[in-house]
Amino acid sequence: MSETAKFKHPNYWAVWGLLFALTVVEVGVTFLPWAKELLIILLLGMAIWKAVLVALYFMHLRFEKMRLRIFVLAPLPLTVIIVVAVLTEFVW
Amino acid sequence: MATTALPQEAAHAEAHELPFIRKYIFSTDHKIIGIQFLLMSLAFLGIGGFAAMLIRWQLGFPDVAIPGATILPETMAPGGYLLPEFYNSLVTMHGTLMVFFAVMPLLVGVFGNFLIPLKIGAPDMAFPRLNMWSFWIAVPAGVLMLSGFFVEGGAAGAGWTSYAPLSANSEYSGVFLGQQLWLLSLAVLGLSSILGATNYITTVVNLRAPGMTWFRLPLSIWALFITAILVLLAIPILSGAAIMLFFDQTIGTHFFDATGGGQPLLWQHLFWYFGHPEVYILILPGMGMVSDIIANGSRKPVFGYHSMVYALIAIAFLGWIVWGHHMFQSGMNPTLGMGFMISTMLIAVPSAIKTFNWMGTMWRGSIRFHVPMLHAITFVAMFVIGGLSGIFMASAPVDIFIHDTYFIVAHLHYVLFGGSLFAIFAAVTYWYPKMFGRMMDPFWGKVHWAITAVAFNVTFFPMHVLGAQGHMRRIYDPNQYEFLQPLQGTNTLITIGALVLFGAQFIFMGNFVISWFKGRKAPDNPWDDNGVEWTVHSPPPHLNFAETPVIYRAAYEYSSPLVEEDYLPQTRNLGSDSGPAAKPAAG
Amino acid sequence: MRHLVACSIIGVLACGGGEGGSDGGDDAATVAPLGTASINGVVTFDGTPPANPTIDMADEPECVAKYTDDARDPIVSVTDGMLANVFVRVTGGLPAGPYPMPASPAVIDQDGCLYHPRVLGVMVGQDLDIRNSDPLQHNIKAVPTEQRGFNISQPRAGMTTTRSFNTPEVMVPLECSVHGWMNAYLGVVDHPYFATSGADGTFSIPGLPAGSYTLEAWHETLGTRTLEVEVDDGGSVTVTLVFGSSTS
Amino acid sequence: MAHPAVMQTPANRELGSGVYNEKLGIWVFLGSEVMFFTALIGSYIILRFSNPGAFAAPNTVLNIPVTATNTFLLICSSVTMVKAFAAAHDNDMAKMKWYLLATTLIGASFVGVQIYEYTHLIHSGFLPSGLREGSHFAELATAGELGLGTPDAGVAGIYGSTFYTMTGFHGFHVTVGVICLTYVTTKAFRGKYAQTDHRGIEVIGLYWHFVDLVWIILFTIVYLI
Amino acid sequence: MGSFLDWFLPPGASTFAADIDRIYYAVLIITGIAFVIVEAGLVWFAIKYRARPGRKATYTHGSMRAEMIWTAIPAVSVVALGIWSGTVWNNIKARDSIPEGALEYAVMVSQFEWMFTYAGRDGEIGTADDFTLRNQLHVPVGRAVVLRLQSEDVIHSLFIPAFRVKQDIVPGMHMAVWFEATQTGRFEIACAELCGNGHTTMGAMTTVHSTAEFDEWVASRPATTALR
Repeated sequence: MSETAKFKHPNYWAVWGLLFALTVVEVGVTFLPWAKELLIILLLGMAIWKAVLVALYFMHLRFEKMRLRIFVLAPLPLTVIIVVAVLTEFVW
Repeated sequence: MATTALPQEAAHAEAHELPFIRKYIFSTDHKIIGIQFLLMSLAFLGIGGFAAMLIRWQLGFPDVAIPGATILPETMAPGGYLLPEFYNSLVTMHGTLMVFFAVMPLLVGVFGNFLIPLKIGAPDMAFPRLNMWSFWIAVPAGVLMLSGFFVEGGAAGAGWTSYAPLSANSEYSGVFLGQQLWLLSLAVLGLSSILGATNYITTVVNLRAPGMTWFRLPLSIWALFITAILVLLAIPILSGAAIMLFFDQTIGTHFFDATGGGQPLLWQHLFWYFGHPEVYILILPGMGMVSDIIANGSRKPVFGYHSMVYALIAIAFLGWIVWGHHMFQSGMNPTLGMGFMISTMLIAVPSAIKTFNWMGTMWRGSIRFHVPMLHAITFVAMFVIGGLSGIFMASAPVDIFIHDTYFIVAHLHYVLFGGSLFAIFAAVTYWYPKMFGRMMDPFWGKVHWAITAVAFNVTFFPMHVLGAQGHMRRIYDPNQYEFLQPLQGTNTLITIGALVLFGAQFIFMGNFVISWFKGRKAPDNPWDDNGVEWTVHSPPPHLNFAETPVIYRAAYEYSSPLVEEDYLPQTRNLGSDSGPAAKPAAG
Repeated sequence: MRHLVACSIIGVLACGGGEGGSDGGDDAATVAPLGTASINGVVTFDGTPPANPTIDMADEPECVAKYTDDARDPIVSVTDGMLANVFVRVTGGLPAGPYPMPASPAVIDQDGCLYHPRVLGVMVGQDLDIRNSDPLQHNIKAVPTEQRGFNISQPRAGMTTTRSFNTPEVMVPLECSVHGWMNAYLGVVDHPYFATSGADGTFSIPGLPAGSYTLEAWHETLGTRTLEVEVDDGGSVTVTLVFGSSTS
Repeated sequence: MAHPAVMQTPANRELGSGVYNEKLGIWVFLGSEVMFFTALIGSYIILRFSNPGAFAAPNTVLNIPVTATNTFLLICSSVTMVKAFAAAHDNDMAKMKWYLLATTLIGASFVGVQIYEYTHLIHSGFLPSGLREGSHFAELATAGELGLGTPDAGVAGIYGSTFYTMTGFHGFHVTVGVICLTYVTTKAFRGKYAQTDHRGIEVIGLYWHFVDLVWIILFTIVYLI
Repeated sequence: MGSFLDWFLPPGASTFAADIDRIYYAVLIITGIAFVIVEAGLVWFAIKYRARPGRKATYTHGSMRAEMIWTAIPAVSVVALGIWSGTVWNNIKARDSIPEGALEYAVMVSQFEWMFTYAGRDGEIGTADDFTLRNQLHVPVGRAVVLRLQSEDVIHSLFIPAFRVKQDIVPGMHMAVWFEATQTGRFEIACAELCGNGHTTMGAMTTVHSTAEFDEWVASRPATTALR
């Protein structure tokens, strides 16, 4: 019997193409004379988008049971708590 | 769907004909590994305790040379008098050894390993070889830590919290190699703990026996499971911070060095973001195991099992949002302090629930005062004092006065010694028969308990008073301050108490060692316990269970009206029981 | 020895630097004096010496008690024209070593919350005895640049701690972190041909072989002086070094 | 893989999580990896906010074209990895082997490029402790061409510290991944995997994609912002 | 020698003492009650419910009502305590809590000395008539003073027990701590954060003068910078 869960494989090459395109755009925008804040938001947005793509399709979280997804995403709030809390030291 | 999740270990098949070295040294058997952790961490407990004795002597009898200490080199104690730098190293190493190499492995390493598979009805851990590694990585970590004493400049001397920049720049402390060894050791130990935690979590989630639903798990397993999650997520923060500090010392980075654009406070934030969950890593397993033992000793189901579980979870969660209460006076943003104060106060609630539920468990019970029970009751009594004294420093204004005084020292020892260590004594005496197949001597057990309980309070209760008088912690010679000179008598009393306390532990050690060889042979279920581990032989055979046990009921069915005797094992099938729940509740 | 053990335990970690101990010293100690010539000299100060600042010692009554009037920091200590605390050493013309090791260890004392002497020569590998004559804690911190320093404390009166250096370095500053004003300077030299001018400004460098040498004199605030000297066996020359507020 | 001696479990023992141990284990372990990188990346974010002047403008010190290539490499290795897994899943063992080999080689070349990048940076004076006195970058800094808050090389220390620590530990993770991949690949070529059992490939795959994911974040916040 | 059960704080000498001590004693009473209840309960249960032949333990899984009670009571009391403490905390430590016209001091801390720089006659820091004293802090009674703290090397902590003042001093950060002495006399200053070999020697002395006496004392000081 197979150990790994059964699911229909998505078109990985398409995901790869999207990742590639996003990278190109990311590098591209850094050369634009736009406001730093705007650039940062754009770049972070695209970075998170890429990260989510990798997690959902390459790590096929998209096809996992909900309980595993919850388990995997559990630590993420902790990563935010410390950074935000300490930032308050300097931001105000 | 998967039907076999058991360790695929060729070793297991022919375990009986394994050579000694594979069976007892590089063993993959969770029981052996648990015992290995037990022996290692008891050794470190002794070393840490000895360091404490030196510290106490300096404070109790500042003008008397330490007997026999003249054998120490002149870089430590010329003429038998400790040097301030060696005193700092002792303070640092006492804290570090006790927290990371004694209490933590005793609770997580020993009982996590020994109890989890046995109590959930699994033949072994999910990753037995990984399990072996987690022990054999911890050993070199300990060696690295101790080697600090033998290098030039001495062992780390910036306190177990190693606040930068004192810890980051050897020019300030005179300690260089020692400080780096300290950091390396913790990074290595961190890897060991993470491997262990991965193992525990996978095992508890995946390998529970049929019918062992989440809410049939004994509280000890609940506690160890939640602790494993804390270890898994907290330790990496320390590893990261330790590596950064190590680079600050070795390759000249500037993370915690204000002159290079770094932030000394960043170290404190990272350290305590790890450190507060760590505090709960050091107490939760104790709470869990004490719950088991109190229920057994009282012959009653645990009072409010579900709220006990939720309290554990609540404490574990709160542990992540209260770290700032260690930093009220550190110059941290005071507004941030407000938030931390409220969240800290809230911890009192789940702690209170647990305490009263323990009392509720004893209420209208039929209490058997076997040695583990005595230690367990003492645990509750002492933990309460530690918890209540915590409320003082949780209030930021009061903390202004008592922060970094002996009030804190008293508090943390009531939790770590009065709490964790009494829980450890209870657990060791309770599961000793299952570990070694022999009973520990009850008489000497009671003697050890009595002396320890009294000496402990003589040692640490007066520390509250020192703190209330403003006696700073980690000072080499309080008599430098006029306002502390009247407290010398109290300090001397504390030292005497500490010496007795230390001496009493030799009774325990003797009992431990002698019973191992000469103790009365232990029956399978000496305490009339319901747990799965008591259904197998003591000590359990390799792979624990002839065939997988099936669980029919909750963990604490003592004095159930369904049966004559006052206990009802989880695996016992009464005719009335519906067949085995096919699958455990989803993880 | 413990050090070596530790090194083997640690393996990867560099154990270099530090140890000092008495290594290097042992073999040198067996070497006989190279010669019988000697350089004697006197250091004078012309002009009016700058006033030495007073020390705010009020918080250390035990030390204040050792002074009749305000304690002053003897940066430039001149008694009737003679300048003390000048470190003189041979910098050129010496034959190759090994050189004899001074028989007795160099001694520096902490008394009245000041270092005595303030300026001291030590040969590489020679023991340096640091003594505490004050009934309070001193913290001795050597901050060299060429080698690893030390940072040790002496909580009790009468304590003596021995350290040594393994690399020539002129000068190694010595500080007390408890008493910020306490400063001393160690001239660490790889030969025994050095001296420090005393209160009367005199100094003497004996045991030299015949030859012509370069002398260098160092003062913590007044800079350095160099001069050429020639001596023959058994003979001795007397030199005069002049420091001053005007010249520099 | 499964040893007869431990097959004596009744069929009614089922996995609490629904996924097999190794897979659950690697996910749990990745949880701790997340926290580890939180310590490093979090410190970077905090230090950057507290000391904005210490960080050079993009494309002045760090070479974006080179690292963009590196990003591309890592994305490619990720897709070949997942294709290898899919191939194993669809019982196309030949394809699986070659995809694995490709992944290993691309991963190794990522490490190679990073080593090249490091040597180049260090050569021109960008060190973990700051900008080397008199080096190329130090001159640029004093000329005010690095966009530093102050044209003071020393202040740039924290920049080098965070850069080398973060990218260094990511590189370390990649290296470990490559080593594991080499092991898995050789196993694959020795025909040790089957459609019924290719956990090893899925497990190393999850780790590999995580490392890729971390780099995606690092590339953006370290190089581009 | 203080009695082993002397839980009272040393006499306070600043405006903070009253507020802080009030909370301290409140907590002492609350926790004292809880302490007695639990410990007495444990002993009582241990005796009353000890195993005796022919008695079986009562089979019960708990009581929702009881648990509600011992959840609610602690929750309410600690939250109340938290809010009360919060207001006091803000008066003492909030960044805008420093009163107008407080007398300024510049304090430079290093291993293992306190260098207090006084504003001098003109009451202004950074002017020619400033003077610096080692390990001696002189303040007027009944006037708010603010210490601007800076550390040269490691983290130290300014601790004046009688004033209920404690503030870590982190290198690279500018700390400020303020207080108002309520009585004249001499009060010790300690370093409360492990700062190295000489940590224990890092004591200093506060002398609180009457206003007139203080002005006189300041006027008598020559403008000097103490040697360090």
